[in-house]
Amino acid sequence: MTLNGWTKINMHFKSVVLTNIEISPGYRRVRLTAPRGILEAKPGQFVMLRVRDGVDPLLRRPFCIYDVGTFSPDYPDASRRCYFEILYKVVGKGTSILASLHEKDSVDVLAPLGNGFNPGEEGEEKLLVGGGFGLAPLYFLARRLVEKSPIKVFIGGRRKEDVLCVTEFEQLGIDTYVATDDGTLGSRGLVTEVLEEHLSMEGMSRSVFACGPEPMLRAVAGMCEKYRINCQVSLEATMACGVGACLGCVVKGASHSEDSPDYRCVCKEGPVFDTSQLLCEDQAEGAAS
Amino acid sequence: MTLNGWTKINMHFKSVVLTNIEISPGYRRVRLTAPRGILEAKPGQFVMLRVRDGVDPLLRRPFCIYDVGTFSPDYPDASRRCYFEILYKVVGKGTSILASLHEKDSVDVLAPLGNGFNPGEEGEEKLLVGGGFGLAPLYFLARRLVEKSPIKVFIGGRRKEDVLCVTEFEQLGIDTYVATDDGTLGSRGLVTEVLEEHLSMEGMSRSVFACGPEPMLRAVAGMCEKYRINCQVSLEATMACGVGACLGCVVKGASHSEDSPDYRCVCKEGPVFDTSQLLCEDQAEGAAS
Amino acid sequence: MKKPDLSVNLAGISLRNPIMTASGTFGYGEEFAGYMDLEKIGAIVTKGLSLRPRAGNPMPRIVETAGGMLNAIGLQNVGIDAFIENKTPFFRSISTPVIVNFFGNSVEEYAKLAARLDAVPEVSGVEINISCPNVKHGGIVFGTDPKAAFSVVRAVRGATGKPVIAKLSPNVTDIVEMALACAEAGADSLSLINTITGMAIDLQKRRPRISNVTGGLSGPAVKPVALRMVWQVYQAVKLPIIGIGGIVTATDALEFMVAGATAVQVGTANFMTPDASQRIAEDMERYLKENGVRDVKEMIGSLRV
Amino acid sequence: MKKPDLSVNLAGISLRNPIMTASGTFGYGEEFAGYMDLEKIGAIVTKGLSLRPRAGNPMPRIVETAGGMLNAIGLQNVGIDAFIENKTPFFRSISTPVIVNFFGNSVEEYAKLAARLDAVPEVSGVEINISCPNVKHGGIVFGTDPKAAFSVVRAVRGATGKPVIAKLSPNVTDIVEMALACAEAGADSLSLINTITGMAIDLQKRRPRISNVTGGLSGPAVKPVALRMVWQVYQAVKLPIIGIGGIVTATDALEFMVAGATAVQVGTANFMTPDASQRIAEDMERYLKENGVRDVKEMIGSLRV
Ligand SMILES: Cc1cc2nc3c(=O)[nH]c(=O)nc-3n(C[C@H](O)[C@H](O)[C@H](O)COP(=O)(O)OP(=O)(O)OC[C@H]3O[C@@H](n4cnc5c(N)ncnc54)[C@H](O)[C@@H]3O)c2cc1C
Ligand SMILES: Cc1cc2nc3c(=O)[nH]c(=O)nc-3n(C[C@H](O)[C@H](O)[C@H](O)COP(=O)(O)OP(=O)(O)OC[C@H]3O[C@@H](n4cnc5c(N)ncnc54)[C@H](O)[C@@H]3O)c2cc1C
Ligand SMILES: Cc1cc2nc3c(=O)[nH]c(=O)nc-3n(C[C@H](O)[C@H](O)[C@H](O)COP(=O)(O)O)c2cc1C
Ligand SMILES: Cc1cc2nc3c(=O)[nH]c(=O)nc-3n(C[C@H](O)[C@H](O)[C@H](O)COP(=O)(O)O)c2cc1C
Ligand code: FES
Ligand code: FES
Repeated sequence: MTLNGWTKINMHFKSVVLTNIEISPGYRRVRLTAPRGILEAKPGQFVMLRVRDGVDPLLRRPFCIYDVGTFSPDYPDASRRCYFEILYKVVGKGTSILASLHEKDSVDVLAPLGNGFNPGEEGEEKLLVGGGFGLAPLYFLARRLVEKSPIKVFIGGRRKEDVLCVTEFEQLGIDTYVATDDGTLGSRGLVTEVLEEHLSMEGMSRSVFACGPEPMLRAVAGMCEKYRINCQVSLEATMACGVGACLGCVVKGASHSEDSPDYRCVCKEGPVFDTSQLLCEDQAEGAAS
Repeated sequence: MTLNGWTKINMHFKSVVLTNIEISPGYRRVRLTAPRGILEAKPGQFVMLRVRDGVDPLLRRPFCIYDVGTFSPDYPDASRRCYFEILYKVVGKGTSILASLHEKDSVDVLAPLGNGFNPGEEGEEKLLVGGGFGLAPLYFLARRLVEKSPIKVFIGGRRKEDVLCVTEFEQLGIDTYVATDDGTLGSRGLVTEVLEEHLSMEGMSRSVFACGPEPMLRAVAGMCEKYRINCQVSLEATMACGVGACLGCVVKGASHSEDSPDYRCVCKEGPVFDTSQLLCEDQAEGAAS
Repeated sequence: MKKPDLSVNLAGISLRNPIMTASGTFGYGEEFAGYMDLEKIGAIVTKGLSLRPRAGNPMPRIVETAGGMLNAIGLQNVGIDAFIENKTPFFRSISTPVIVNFFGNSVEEYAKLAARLDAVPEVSGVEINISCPNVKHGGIVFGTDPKAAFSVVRAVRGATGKPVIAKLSPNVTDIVEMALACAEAGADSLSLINTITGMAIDLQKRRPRISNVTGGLSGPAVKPVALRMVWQVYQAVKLPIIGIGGIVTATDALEFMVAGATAVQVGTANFMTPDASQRIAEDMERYLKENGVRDVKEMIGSLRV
Repeated sequence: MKKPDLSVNLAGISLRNPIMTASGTFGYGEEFAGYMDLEKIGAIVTKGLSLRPRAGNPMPRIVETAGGMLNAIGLQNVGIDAFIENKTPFFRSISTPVIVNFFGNSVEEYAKLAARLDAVPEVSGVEINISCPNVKHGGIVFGTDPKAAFSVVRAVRGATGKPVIAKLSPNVTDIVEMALACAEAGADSLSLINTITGMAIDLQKRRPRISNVTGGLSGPAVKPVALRMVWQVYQAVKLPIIGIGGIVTATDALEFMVAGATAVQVGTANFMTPDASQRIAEDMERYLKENGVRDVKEMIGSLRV
């Protein structure tokens, strides 16, 4: 474990798997040990995991922090230890290896990385919109805000298996609105349609926090612009370093143009951006949204 | 599992780990499931294991067969199944991964490969000389010959931890002679010195079977030449294909010269060779011995 | 959906599917017959052949590297006479076309070998290895100098009526220039890439890990370089291309076809698993079926940039 | 045993050990300060710098490949003015020498940049990137044509009194020819290799995986090629060499030194683990101690062939 002098929150540590369970077909949640500093992590921040030694896979894999906490190791007189959790979808090599890890197996972690959500004003209504593993940072955010602000969460997915964390949000006493493409859970259609219904109603001051697939984020951002509501999105991009050094993970900032480039690193300046900071393009290929 | 038509003994199968235990510091024995054909394997033949998916490590790793047998799976009414064992030293990436495998993990196997020992005449005295994991094929050989011929085994090692299988040979009722470089077990010195003592005595007709580090094999071969005793050695070479196609694993045959090359594939024409078939060089670099 | 059409025509050779085996990694085919069905792949390319038998390099000849391997076999082979006598009978027992990879130390040797092979009915085509980095004479020059490549291909072209494939070396500044030279000299097809020259060192001994000091890098590690070169050559040259380099899965193979290859060769993957080529052919068929592609030829050069 | 001497002199720059960081993989150093001790490595090489700020390529810019990665960042950088204003203050806070990697679109631009950097006291030396495969103008030509390389290095040499390192591209038929041209033009040191041009394809989309279509391959996959080129250049040129390409462990680093490198640069490994360079330096010291090597300089070019 390195907890170096430069700034307290740059942590690099070996972590041990505590639990690693399937929560829905294709989605899992892994709980990993961490040094105490993890408790300072902010919702929206992420970690980068090296899931095994060797060169395959070569690069770390980024995952949002889903939760942090403490636990008592099950040996006598043990003092409490810290953990964090990530919620992940098994999509390829790295996540398959992660899924195969057992209790006591270890991974190498950089955490916490990037900037989290700006929680905004207390009392204001917080609308959380997410799909798939995008629920991970939103759940963490909800845990932190639930005491101070009214929260509603809008969860989308293709089928009911892709709708995650409903029970968890309900346990926090948060109203959940669910939509699936095929209608197997909640209303049939896009979660943004449900959101729009809500936004179109007069109401208290509110802001939106979104994380999920790119088309969803685009739709949410567009809608928030229309209703003039502040919106923060958590983005994805292919990453190599995670610390703002390789410039592999950029998105176009609001003032970007060919002549006067304005690129922002998702890893360091994000992954959470206020949508007003970003350039909204009609058709962006690639990972930026 | 592929048990293809070309010839019955070319087997390619997925195998499941039954047990994987440390037998001496740095040495382990793994028992793996196999199709019935494995019972046809001859002492001195080897397998090539793909220890995990992906490209790291890229190539299969070769290991001699240490034993084969049958077992009853521990569920009701199961019919007997077959297994084979290898005895291995943890030296690098592939063997470390192999060492980390648990019961029920799987590996991909090509077996049995190459030619085994020629058992020679019944009744003749068989002198087995080995060091380190070189004992693996010798133990398998001893199991097959013990009913028919008198056997003596000479086991060498740097320290006592490197002396393997003594108990196993003794359980077969075989006389074992042990020598270690540091004298921590058996006599102090080289096992070839103990062998020479034996060879220099008048006795019945005998032949030698050796497997171990290259310098040991050279010494044994030289000694057998001197005493005009037939000697078979099991060689190692870096291998890629294991089936005689890549020509990566050759040794120089007896008639080799620059103008008239005589290379033999260790994987296909070996790994066991009669020393009379091989070119004896004063100083060979590389893997050939 | 109907069974997709996997057949391709490679400069006159009909392949039942685009999967070939790469020279030097598949012996003479028979070594793998016990592990797969040789009738399930498009073609077999045999170990590089020379006029006279060749000893090859001393051991060690191969070493594993990250995502790949180095080899310096040194083109050990039985020579044309033993080849015709001992290897061709097996070829008659299979229907899969056999393409013979060969090399010489001079233009004349190349031409002589091509002429000899022209007379062998079991041989469906020849692949000229102008690119092997392991041979001290000839090979390295022919493969990196467009003029030398031209003269070798031209001579071979004149010596045989069989389809002529020129196999290009990646160890050049400009692969397109080499491809154009071979095309102009009359090659029917281009295969690329051969291995990239590399080296490995045993730190403890402070010695090269292969006796020849340098060797040829192959395997998944080189795939990005191979794919780039196939794409470059596809844009510049009209001939059918055989994509080679690090192909392990049907996805890899199809990526090469999207980049412009008409067929592919599977090399190092044969060592990872001996039925690799058959598995790739089968997985390719499954991919096409699942994605509604009726004819594999639709994939060729379909990259959208 | 006494602490081994790890220091090397690189064309006038004293390094406490031979471990440098590779341009473009270590930002401006400060990005890694939270994860390692910057005082424990030999030198920092900063991200490629140009006269004016550069936007770089659209996303996606990177993709993982077997044992390596492709990048086409497109040399995004803040430009010399912002560099001097915003980055140099940090350099004053560390004692580790900083070497600035830079590039231009013309010989004049190279010379102008070199002259500007000559006046910056925080800069211990300059590394000329004549080899980046991502720039459409200039870069690719300078790095693959010995005459062009000569004129760039000569111009830079004339514009600065600081040590000049020429960084070579591996995308050439003959690396020695390039090295000789740079040496003759007055380079104090040669660094090699930059990335190998490669490509990756998304089969499902039938599109390149990086927006620039091709990108530069780096990481362990390229190590055998890099090692071979260092060895070739070491035999032909007297200048100190900086070995680069796939270095992940102290063993890798020492292998490059055995092949002829005076120092090494760690690139992609910084992404695998952010304290890679410090760890390599520490493990190197341990290796030398355990093997009774009193001075790391004894390793340089000690390959026995
Ligand atoms: C800031 C950030 C936070 C993330 N949080 C989560 C999370 O909380 N839970 C979760 O399940 N996933 C999350 N992801 C996505 C996750 O990183 C990828 O799913 C993972 O890296 C895929 O690795 P793999 O080896 O399994 O897949 P691969 O075999 O590498 O690829 C499979 C598929 O995933 C895509 N992919 C690969 N690497 C990345 C990457 N670095 N970023 C985005 N897509 C990639 C590939 O293009 C491909 O389509 C996050 C990504 C980012 C950038
Ligand atoms: C026919 C044959 C039978 C063998 N039988 C056994 C056996 O019964 N038990 C056993 O423990 N080992 C046996 N070996 C050796 C075994 O194959 C190697 O120890 C193993 O491949 C090392 O793999 P690794 O990834 O752990 O080591 P690596 O990380 O690859 O290398 C570690 C060290 O082992 C050497 N090495 C690597 N690959 C090979 C190889 N293919 N052949 C020889 N040396 C190699 C390397 O040069 C290096 O010094 C046998 C080898 C051959 C050729
Ligand atoms: C062990 C070995 C031997 C080879 N021998 C030859 C050969 O004789 N002639 C030839 O043209 N290419 C030869 N090659 C190159 C391969 O045919 C192929 O071009 C290269 O390995 C790249 O493909 P791959 O990455 O799929 O292995 C050889 C490759 C290997 C690994
Ligand atoms: C993301 C990335 C950006 C790079 N940017 C530069 C650069 O700006 N200038 C340069 O000379 N080399 C650049 N390189 C090349 C590296 O400095 C190095 O030469 C190459 O990556 C090989 O080393 P490695 O295998 O250790 O990464 C870059 C490499 C990577 C991976
Ligand atoms: S991942 Fe390297 S800059 Fe963001
Ligand atoms: S390992 Fe390929 S020929 Fe022996």
